[in-house]
Amino acid sequence: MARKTMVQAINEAISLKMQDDSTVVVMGEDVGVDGGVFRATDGLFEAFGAERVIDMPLAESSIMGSAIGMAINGLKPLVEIQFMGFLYQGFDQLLNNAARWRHRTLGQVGLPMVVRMPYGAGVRAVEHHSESTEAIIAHVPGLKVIAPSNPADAKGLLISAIEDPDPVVFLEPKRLYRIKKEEVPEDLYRIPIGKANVVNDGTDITLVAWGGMVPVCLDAAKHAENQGISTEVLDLRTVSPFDLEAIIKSVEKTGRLVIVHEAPRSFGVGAEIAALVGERCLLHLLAPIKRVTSYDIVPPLLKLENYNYPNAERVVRAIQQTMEF
Amino acid sequence: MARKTMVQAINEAISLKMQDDSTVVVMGEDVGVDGGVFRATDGLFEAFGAERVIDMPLAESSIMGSAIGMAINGLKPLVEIQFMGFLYQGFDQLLNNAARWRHRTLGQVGLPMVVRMPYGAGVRAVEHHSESTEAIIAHVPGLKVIAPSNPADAKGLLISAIEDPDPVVFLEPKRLYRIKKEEVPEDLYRIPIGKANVVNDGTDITLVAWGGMVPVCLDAAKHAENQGISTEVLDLRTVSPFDLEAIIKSVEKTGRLVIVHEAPRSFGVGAEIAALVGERCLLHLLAPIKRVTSYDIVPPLLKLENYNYPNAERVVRAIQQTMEF
Amino acid sequence: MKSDLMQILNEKGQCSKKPDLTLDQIKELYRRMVLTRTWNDKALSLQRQGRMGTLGSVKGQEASNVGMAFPLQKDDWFVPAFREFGALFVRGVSLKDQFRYWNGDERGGQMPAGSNITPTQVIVAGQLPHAAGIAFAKKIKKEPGMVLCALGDGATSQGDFHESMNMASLFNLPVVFVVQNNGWAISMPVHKQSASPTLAERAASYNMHGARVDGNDVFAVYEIIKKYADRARKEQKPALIELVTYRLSDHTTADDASRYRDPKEVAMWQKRDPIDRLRKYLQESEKWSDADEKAMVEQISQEVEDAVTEFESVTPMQPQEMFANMYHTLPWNLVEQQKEVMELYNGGEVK
Amino acid sequence: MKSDLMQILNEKGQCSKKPDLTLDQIKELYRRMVLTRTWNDKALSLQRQGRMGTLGSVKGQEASNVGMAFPLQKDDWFVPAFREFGALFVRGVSLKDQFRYWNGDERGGQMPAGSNITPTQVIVAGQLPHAAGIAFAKKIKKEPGMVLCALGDGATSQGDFHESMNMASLFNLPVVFVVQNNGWAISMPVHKQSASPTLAERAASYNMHGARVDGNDVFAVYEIIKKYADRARKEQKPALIELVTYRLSDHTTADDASRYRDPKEVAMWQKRDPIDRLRKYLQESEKWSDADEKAMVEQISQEVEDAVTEFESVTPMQPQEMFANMYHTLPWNLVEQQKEVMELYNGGEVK
Ligand SMILES: Cc1ncc(C[n+]2csc(CCOP(=O)(O)OP(=O)(O)O)c2C)c(N)n1
Ligand SMILES: Cc1ncc(C[n+]2csc(CCOP(=O)(O)OP(=O)(O)O)c2C)c(N)n1
Ligand SMILES: [Mg+2]
Ligand SMILES: [Mg+2]
Repeated sequence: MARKTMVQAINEAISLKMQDDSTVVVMGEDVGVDGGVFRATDGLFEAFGAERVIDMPLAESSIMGSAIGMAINGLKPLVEIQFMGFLYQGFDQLLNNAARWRHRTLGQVGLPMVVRMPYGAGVRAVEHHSESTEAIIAHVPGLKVIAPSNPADAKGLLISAIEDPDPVVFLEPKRLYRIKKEEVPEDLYRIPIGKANVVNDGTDITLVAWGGMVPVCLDAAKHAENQGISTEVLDLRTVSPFDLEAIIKSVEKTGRLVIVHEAPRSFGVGAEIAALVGERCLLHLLAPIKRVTSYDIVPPLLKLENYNYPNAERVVRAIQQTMEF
Repeated sequence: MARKTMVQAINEAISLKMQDDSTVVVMGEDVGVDGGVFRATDGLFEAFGAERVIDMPLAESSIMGSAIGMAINGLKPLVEIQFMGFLYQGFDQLLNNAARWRHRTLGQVGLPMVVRMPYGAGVRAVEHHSESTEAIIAHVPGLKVIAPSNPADAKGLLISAIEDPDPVVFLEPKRLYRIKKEEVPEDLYRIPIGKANVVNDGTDITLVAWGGMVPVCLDAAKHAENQGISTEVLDLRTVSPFDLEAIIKSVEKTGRLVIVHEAPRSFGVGAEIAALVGERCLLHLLAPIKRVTSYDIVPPLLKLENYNYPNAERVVRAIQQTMEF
Repeated sequence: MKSDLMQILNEKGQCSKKPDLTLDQIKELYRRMVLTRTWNDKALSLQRQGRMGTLGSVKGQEASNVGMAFPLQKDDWFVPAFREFGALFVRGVSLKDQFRYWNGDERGGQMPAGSNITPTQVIVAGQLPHAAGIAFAKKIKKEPGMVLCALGDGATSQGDFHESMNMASLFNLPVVFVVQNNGWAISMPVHKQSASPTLAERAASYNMHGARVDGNDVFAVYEIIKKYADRARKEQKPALIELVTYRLSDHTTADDASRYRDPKEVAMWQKRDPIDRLRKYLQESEKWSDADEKAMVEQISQEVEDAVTEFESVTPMQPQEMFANMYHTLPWNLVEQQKEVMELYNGGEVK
Repeated sequence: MKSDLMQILNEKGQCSKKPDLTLDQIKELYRRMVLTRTWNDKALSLQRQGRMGTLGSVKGQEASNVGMAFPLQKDDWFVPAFREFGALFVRGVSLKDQFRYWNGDERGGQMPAGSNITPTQVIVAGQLPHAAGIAFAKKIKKEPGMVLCALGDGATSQGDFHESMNMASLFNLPVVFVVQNNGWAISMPVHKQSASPTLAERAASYNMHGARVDGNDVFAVYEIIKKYADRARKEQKPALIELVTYRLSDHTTADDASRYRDPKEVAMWQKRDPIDRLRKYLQESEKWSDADEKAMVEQISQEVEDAVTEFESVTPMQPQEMFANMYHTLPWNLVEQQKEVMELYNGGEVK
């Protein structure tokens, strides 16, 4: 085991899968010679050559669409979209074609493709570099959405995603790309899609989060525990289909739920979680479900961005309000 | 007052606004000479000429993008997207530009544009002709989403949308386009955006719907009333920002809520409504909030489509289950 | 028609050169074209009777449809849009399945196993990047064969057209893009659709070969597709072919073309009918008799009628089949929903 | 450089013909170019000190930047991408505001009232349809003037490029698309980006005029833009202009170009520096003295330093300003959220 950043873990996952399965090809803008603007594909061009690590022209729709074509014809494309803000140039192909191919062919042809992209805040750049629009993708039947929260999960989940027979959108919280190194097993291991992970045990209240918000919740949980509130933190890992069973199990225990996400609140993923828990655990709820999220605005540029994204302080406040209800 | 179908009412709204305001221009595929594939723009080309009723090349991204340019430079473009399934070719421009222009220019330049499109089931056509993805648009800060449920509302809401200083997505339930004629006032009148309409008074349970599902709910309400269940039906009219106050008012009265939508359930608009009501009316709820929706699948072609969309039977079933909770 | 249009078989049924086809092949082309029209007419008539969903007719485009698919080989892929049933039939799709598909039964949209045909693509130009990707995979896997991608004139306006052309050329992909320029994209005539006077000349700006042929002349269509398909297979080079043809019918059964186009234009194109001219050629040059004609027409009519009977007697889909192919393994939400549907409609009818 | 490249001022500072500019105008061009580079260098140095956000440098593109904006008139619009600060300064944007913008203060992104400049567009090629639409509105409203739309070589691969070109030509819109072909789109050299050997020749397939000039020669840039801007104003005709220039720096401060390009290429282009050659021209043909140079450089440095001081002393934005311009009238959810932010951060600092 070596200590690795999340980007390094991702790089390792890709590299191992490319060695393991010759049908895996990497494609996207600047993924080849440059190794990706975040270096997630560093060294792969040298190791696997230009036919398996493809520097594509600057055109997201045809990147997505040609990946579909490759998957139709037996490859497993691993697409990098440079930032989630640029996904929407290629969204029509994702929504109207990638998501529907298995259905359209009546199960004859599934598309084992993965679309990776950094999402959320974390670089001090201009507009469109901090987006978190997983709710939009999650609403598309036929897709899966994953968002890891630490290096070891990123590796295991990415390997599972590449091996998954259906299209997976893999959201990488760029704020965690290099924030710290953690132990990452060396081998080719999988973390199951659709299963949540209890990252902090607790009995008074449940926090549900994924990707970049998990550390914020862990931080908030510490503060809450200092105040005597035993806080369970559930890392969803998979945003769609999310692990409803694990959420219900925890809420049945705690009776209280706060959902934390980096995306705007309205019509976000938190709403679906709240709606289902409300539907299925109404009588267990000791307080209304709260959502701590970004606001319903364009993600601010760097000067104001920290006022927009959930932080431990806001999560603790929501925990307190829920406890006091 | 004359009796009109919804398409005729829409046509009248556009025509009146074009007479009233010379900056209104209509643009889209087949909207000119042909009068639109549903005839919503019938006669406008003859009345207002090729410079105000523009037959655009088959390219949704530049239709949306050039409408933005027109709005920047003082026009009020009224874009027709032929079917909601084809919106996503132009979605990047809607999400990354139209929705953000006022914000990006710090309030200097708002975009008074409307993007109309037929949505939902109702034509016996191939794939991509029955989509209902309002949740995706509603999640985009900076946009508004409207879906009328009858001819008179369609006219009044469309006039309000055209006059609105911000970009509005106007969803027309194609299943109601010609289903019946109703009284439509002749003049240029407005129905306010963001306000719901109680279309059936009741005290036992609240149904919330919009667009094509309102008649289904009215039908279900009749059945329920025959069974002695007094059912309030709220027609949202505006999907985003929706009239939370009206929903809460009704739920505080009835204590029970069923949300009905034509879109797939998961991560749909119903989730946001349920989440907010759960958050703000928890103690008023006598039963869990139910959602009656399409399933999380690709809209089926005509043979199976009626099994997918909510019908009165399914709504009545949900009403009963809620009453019996 | 523009003089720069390659033509072999003219409207009078005369050939400027001997086509590079055996008599049997020519008869087969003819049979396929008549079959396509017969199927098409039948589908339209079923639609009028409420026995078929909304449908786009290929009438007038039979030479383009059949001629483009004829030169394809086993390893080749065919990537259609939605107005190519004639080509699908050549590639082995059954008449019955196309009836089912257009009547809203998903099962009819499934292409025969191993046929290397992608499903009907309704998103205009959406199929172009798929074709490029399939060709890319061929190249990466060093597979033989090429990819033929069909599109309409309207599709050339879409961003996906541009991106795919650029990509195909940059990576030298074995893909041939074939535009059926039928003059119209619903109500938009091609001169209002495309700023380039011909569509074929778009090829130059991608450093690609382009060609423009009479799309109602099946010999010309066959020859040009064969030439560029061979080139793609051998040299891994893409190309853009424009087939100049005409949509004789409305855009679909939901359309009324009399609102936007001059009947004189339609009449003019009727004289250029692809089937009539091939029949004349056969009659005049190949001793095709009235009896031959009659026998063939009867056989085809029977084939189509049989397909109708077959298609109308298939077991209806079960409601729960809506869910079956959303994922390899259904997630919990779909499992629940499928269960609900089975409870609701178990054997019964939806209201 | 390719021989088909229009050039007036060569790398040695010699002119092939007298530029159609007064001496004062030439000096102003020179001053603007030096100002652009000075601002640029300052911004990069602030970035290294953590006093500036991620930023793309225009170093090497000053002639293109300044030359494209110089011929614009009051009624004209300028629709930029993101690597045109030099042009923005010419059109009246303040040095201070650009500092603010790139340091993540939205207020700096607001263009001066009435300047007819659209905000920085980060979505590659996203601005092209806007430019077409602004030009369309001009045409509909019968307004004078034209629209100049800037883009990079990478942007030509996007669907929005194609769709906008087609549309501009079909409707005869008064818009000129100017590609700063700086050789690279992050790590992609233009020959891997575009299948057409030159970008200007793409114009032909849209039945549009195209031109290709030395983008490091401010006289050529000025002349070609002036010519096509005049034509657009008078004849309502679009055009596509390629300015062949070079990105001397990394793509942005977050990039490391040494990973993907040969330092020899950079060195070669350094010899073609647009500022050096104009200085040589001024010195040799227009009696520009060392003292003139020194005075100008000092004045510019002072101007830039003043802008830094000013930009660093503006009142910070208040958190609640995040909401202010989402809609003309804030809906209830934003009113609530704004209130929450005011409660949370009222005067205080975010943790
Ligand atoms: C992206 C998209 N936009 C709009 C439509 C609606 N539509 C269906 S066919 C068509 C015209 C297509 O014209 P063309 O490509 O020439 O093909 P043809 O119908 O003539 O075969 C349009 C606009 C669509 N299917 N997809
Ligand atoms: C739609 C989209 N995709 C990707 C990016 C990321 N990106 C920013 S600049 C750039 C390269 C642009 O190249 P070019 O158009 O030549 O402009 P230059 O940077 O050379 O000025 C890329 C890929 C983006 N901003 N927008
Ligand atoms: Mg056509
Ligand atoms: Mg560039």
